Amino acid sequence: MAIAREAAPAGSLEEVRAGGLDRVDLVELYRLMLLTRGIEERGHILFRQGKVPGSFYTGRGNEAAAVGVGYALGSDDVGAPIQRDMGVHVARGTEPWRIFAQYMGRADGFTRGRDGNVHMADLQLGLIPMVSHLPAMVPVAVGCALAFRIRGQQRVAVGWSGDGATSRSDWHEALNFAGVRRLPVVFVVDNNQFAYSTPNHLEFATARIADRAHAYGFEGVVVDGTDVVSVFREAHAAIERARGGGGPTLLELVTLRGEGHAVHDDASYVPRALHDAWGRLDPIERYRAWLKEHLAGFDDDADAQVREDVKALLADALRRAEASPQPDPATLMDGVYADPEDLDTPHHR
Amino acid sequence: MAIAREAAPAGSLEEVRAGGLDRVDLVELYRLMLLTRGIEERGHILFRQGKVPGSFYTGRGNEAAAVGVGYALGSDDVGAPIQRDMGVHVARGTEPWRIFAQYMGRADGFTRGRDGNVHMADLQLGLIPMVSHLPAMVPVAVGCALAFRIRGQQRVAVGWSGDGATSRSDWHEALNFAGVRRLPVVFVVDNNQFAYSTPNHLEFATARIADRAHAYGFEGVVVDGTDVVSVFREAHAAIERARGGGGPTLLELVTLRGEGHAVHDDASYVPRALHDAWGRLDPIERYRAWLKEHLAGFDDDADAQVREDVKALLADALRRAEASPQPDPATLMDGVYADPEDLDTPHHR
Amino acid sequence: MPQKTYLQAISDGLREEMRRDERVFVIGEDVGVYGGAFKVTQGFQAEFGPWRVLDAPLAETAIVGACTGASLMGLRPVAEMQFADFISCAWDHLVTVAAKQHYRTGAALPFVVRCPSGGGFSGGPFHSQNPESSFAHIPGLKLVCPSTPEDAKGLLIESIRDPNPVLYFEHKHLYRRIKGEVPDGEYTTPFGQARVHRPGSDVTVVTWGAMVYTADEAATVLAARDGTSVEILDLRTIIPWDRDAVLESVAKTSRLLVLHEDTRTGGFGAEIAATVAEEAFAQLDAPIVRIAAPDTPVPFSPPLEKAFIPQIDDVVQAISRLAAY
Amino acid sequence: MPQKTYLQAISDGLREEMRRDERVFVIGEDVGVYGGAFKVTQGFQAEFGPWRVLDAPLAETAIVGACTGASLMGLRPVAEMQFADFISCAWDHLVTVAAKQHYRTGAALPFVVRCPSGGGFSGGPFHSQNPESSFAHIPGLKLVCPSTPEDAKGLLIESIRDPNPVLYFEHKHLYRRIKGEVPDGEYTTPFGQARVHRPGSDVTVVTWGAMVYTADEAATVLAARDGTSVEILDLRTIIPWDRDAVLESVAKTSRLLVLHEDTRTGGFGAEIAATVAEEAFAQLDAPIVRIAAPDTPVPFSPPLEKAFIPQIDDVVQAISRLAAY
Ligand SMILES: Cc1ncc(C[n+]2csc(CCOP(=O)(O)OP(=O)(O)O)c2C)c(N)n1
Ligand SMILES: Cc1ncc(C[n+]2csc(CCOP(=O)(O)OP(=O)(O)O)c2C)c(N)n1
Ligand SMILES: [Mg+2]
Ligand SMILES: [Mg+2]
Repeated sequence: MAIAREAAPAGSLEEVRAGGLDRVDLVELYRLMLLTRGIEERGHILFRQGKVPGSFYTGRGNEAAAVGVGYALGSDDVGAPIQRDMGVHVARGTEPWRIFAQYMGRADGFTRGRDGNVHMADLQLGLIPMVSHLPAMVPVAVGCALAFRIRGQQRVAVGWSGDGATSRSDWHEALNFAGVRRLPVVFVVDNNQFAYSTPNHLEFATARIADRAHAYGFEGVVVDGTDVVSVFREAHAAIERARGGGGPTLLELVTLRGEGHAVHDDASYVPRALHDAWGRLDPIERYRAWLKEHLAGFDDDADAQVREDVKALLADALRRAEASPQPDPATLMDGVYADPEDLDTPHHR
Repeated sequence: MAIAREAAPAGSLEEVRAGGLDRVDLVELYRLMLLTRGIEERGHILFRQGKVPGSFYTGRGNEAAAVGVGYALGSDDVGAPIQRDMGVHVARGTEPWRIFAQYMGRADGFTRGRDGNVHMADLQLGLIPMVSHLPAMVPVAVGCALAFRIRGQQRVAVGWSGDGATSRSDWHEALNFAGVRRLPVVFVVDNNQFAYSTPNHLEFATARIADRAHAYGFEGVVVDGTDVVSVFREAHAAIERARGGGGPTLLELVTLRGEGHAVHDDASYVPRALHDAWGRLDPIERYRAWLKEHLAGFDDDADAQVREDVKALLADALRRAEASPQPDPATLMDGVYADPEDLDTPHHR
Repeated sequence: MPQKTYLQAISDGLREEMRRDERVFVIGEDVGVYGGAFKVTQGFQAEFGPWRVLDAPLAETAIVGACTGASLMGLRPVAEMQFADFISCAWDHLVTVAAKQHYRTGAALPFVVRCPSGGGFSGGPFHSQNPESSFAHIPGLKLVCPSTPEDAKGLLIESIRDPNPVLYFEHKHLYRRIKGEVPDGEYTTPFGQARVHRPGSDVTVVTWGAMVYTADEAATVLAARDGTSVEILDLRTIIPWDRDAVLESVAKTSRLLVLHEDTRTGGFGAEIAATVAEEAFAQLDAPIVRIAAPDTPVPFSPPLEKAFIPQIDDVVQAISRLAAY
Repeated sequence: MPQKTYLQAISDGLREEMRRDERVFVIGEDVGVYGGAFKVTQGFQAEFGPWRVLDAPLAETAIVGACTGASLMGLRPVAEMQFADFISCAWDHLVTVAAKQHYRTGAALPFVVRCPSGGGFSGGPFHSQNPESSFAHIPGLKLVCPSTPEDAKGLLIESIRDPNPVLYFEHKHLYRRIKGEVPDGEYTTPFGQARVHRPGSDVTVVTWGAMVYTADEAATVLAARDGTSVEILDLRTIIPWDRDAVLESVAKTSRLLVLHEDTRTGGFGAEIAATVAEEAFAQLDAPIVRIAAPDTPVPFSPPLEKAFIPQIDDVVQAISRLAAY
């Protein structure tokens, strides 16, 4: 028995425009996706160069899903993105050079070398840094939404998790509480069909994860996560419904994880046919084709221009990041506890 | 949108017999319910006499729900009942005098004074003692079912929780895992409409808890928990389906908690009208009336006879329990760790 | 000053802070209409409304996770665990998310979790525990264990204003048994400053929570019996803890007894003893003695529970031996 | 005897025990087709089938709860945490259900949770932790921390056969770095017996896990530098721990250094120091010194992580000071 709604694919340009995306937005979405992939590709090179300590993870294949939701957030909204959601950080305006500094464990990374990878966020942009334990930030997103509700603010929180993470305790407690109190929160599941090596059918027994929304008293929507335009449309609708007092929505964004779980994983457990089928759905290729077909004037030159800009931006970001110093071991003990001045921020007032 | 199936009420005698309950069973169910209530009523008297340390809880109103499921268990099946499920212990054949000894913290209680109340079980009867933390025993029941599946045994585990406890993490992880692996386990929710003072609508946002079964890939059934015959029928069907490889079922047994959360709670937060409406559905009164109407020969005399027997049994049990010694403080440190001989039990071989 | 119970002091401190600062809100199981299992928030929902005194589902991670999120958005949540024991259900969130957040990311999380703790009334293994030692090993959390009504109020207000996650352990056995003078109105009791509960010169006893009273009665027995002069330090906060006060007192007495209600192995008493063994080795005239519960779950039945929780007699004997060493 | 890596020894011990006893099964995230994040169970599913090498959902309480239930029904589960850090997600189940079950009810729970632990390779705050100290405070659990390949195998087999819940902490940084002789076939290494890793007479170092090698290198430096003779005790199991061996060694050397990789405050080192301060006070000629990580989360960036994890130099200096006291 299916319960969740299946979202329609991207429609005509008119429909898309009516949904709130004008020409500038449409090109910007493209640029953000390129930037997202570019950051991760260059991060991977840095890793192979031995400049990134530990391991390295990317969100390849999830660019449309992440950028689409990130772009739908209002300026005062907040979100807690996860390991495949570099696109959320990028869509929100996170400075790429600081992401590279983060990867390399430098002093200018968002965690100043104290944490690595995408365990980071620019708090000033309303993003909340993730922890490893999944999906521990979903209850936090609900707490943000609770604060908005208590204060009567017209703000929305978005909490992300992977398909595997939906099996865990925190996810249930958070969705249940949000449903009971109809809090202004949107739950996004990046369903890339695997949790490390574990396929969907060993994680959950419903047809779709979005079917579970019903168990919490709200609507679930299944969206093709490789289609940035429909991701934006559904995310925008869910966020605005939450803002208007309509309570939570569960968005399941379906993709295929484009690479191994991390750099050391060749993902040989992913059936070849599955891999090939989804390979044809690369979200960037797909969107480029859509733009060329639908957006008058978006020709090869226009495309090349966007790519050049992104390339230049990244080259500059890399230079700046490489100049960032290593963290000073003398600072090791600082900041385990917050000081009263730490409350003197826009958020805390 | 409702998803769960609503079970039909108790039907005619013929239907009931076809469902596996003969005359002896029908009277036995009555006796077990009386015994259950009798144990808790006498426990309460012991408490007021100052003989029960700590606090005191009863399952008043849940007798049919507990006895009905307990009676449906096969002899090799196992279960992890909770705070309102004295009837499960009784239906399984737990000796009443040891329950009184347990209440009083005596050496012959099932936990030998180390734990109190209904935090107990006779392991020899296939029951697993609960902890306070709710619903911590549900993952344990799933683990039992996993063992049966691994060993290819035709056994079933039953895991209980309250309505409130379904909000918690453990419940979700357990049901999800059981659904994915289609384990031979039945989940029973004693929905007595309150979790301490918290009403259903502040615990969950679906129409029925049983609706949540769908989120785990199996069937949910809503049963009138004051109707012992339909509880038995549904429990029996679910248990046998699980035994046959049909996977889990979620049974929601609806009652109203007949007393406060514990002795100190006057439950003044329960709306009077609700209380009165359900007061008319006392499961024992209800079943007595049903028996008198449907079971030829079950007249006032037969009824009185059963009551007398129960009374005598309880009087004897009380005497025996009062003679049980206090635990010896010199044993305080014993048994924090199991010895190898502790594995020399039927279960562990 | 008015005399108040320990419970009343907590309730008053919380209510006053909610009146002063509308960012403060309460969340927990049955804290609303019911006023909480111990009635600390009785009448609060009527005064502050259902969104500032919020009945949560039975879900400790949802509750504490909500505190993290709401505190990040500028509110000052005060969560109630129905019993301290149930904080085990929010362990992961507290140690993984809350405790490490500021160090990693610079985000301050000003919230409080109230934890009714401790035994002595046959609560059994799951309604009697003192979980502070487990959390003391986790950098990033602050731990408060008041023993007097005055401190209970002052430390609660300080906890609410602190920019960090604070676990506030209120000992259930003191709720209605202990009365004391409590100043009216606003005041705070600073973290990390032990209170000299009883000055003395022969033996130092370091303790907190309900054991302060056990130590005090033991000291009274000893003073009367043979004039042994016992100095009792009430730590008041476990993280941060007042090393200086302990070291100073040990410098004076040269003899240290550490006393706590929780079990012995890996209890916070070990940290105190280890610190003194390292930093005041030369001043010690006797072995450092720990009195704590034995390493078992908290038993239910009165004879067992009495044998489990450190009793006045146990402390009297230990101090005597120490004084005579 | 064949030389094997620490990782291979664990894998062999587990495989052999699964062959010997069909009640033993493995459950965890990605342990099946993938063979586990560290490949300890590589090839197991092919040999033992999908129900004895079971890929679980991403749900640590479901995993450990399943161990409790299955062990109660007569099986011998061995769970794998993908990283030891994630055991925080099963904390409540372990401390509330598993640890207390036998004491309360007499039910034995023979299961093992394997926990790949420890830092040293920029795993960051959530892939580097050593959680043994937190569990050491919980009566009812046994805690194993092997440092050599031989012990890794023998202690794993002993863990599987033990009738209690055992947390088996395998240090990731030793996996492929440490090789040693490992007997073929069946043998067990008993719990509660420390191993003299290096005999000596001037200073006792008590440690476990990866720090055994740090201590050893420090001892080598000192032996060469000024002939200081360091005795290194590898505890091997934390609960139960070998008090007698520690007290005996201290009786000989009169100087004790406790060393662990985990953070200092409330770490198990405190328990060891406190015990010695109580029981061997008269034998000590110097303060008891603890070397441990500082009280912060485990930092990611190499310069910070190096400053965080105790280094050979830190140990050399501490021993020198102690020897000279
Ligand atoms: C509580 C917890 N257990 C285990 C892990 C180890 N782990 C890291 S990522 C991962 C798979 C996550 O799968 P999913 O949620 O689908 O996200 P994806 O990586 O596929 O985007 C696992 C098991 C973890 N991070 N947290
Ligand atoms: C994890 C946890 N949190 C809090 C409690 C305290 N508590 C005991 S019973 C109860 C209400 C339980 O409600 P429900 O699950 O509906 O069972 P009922 O008592 O109504 O049968 C609460 C909150 C608990 N036992 N466990
Ligand atoms: Mg995934
Ligand atoms: Mg209920």
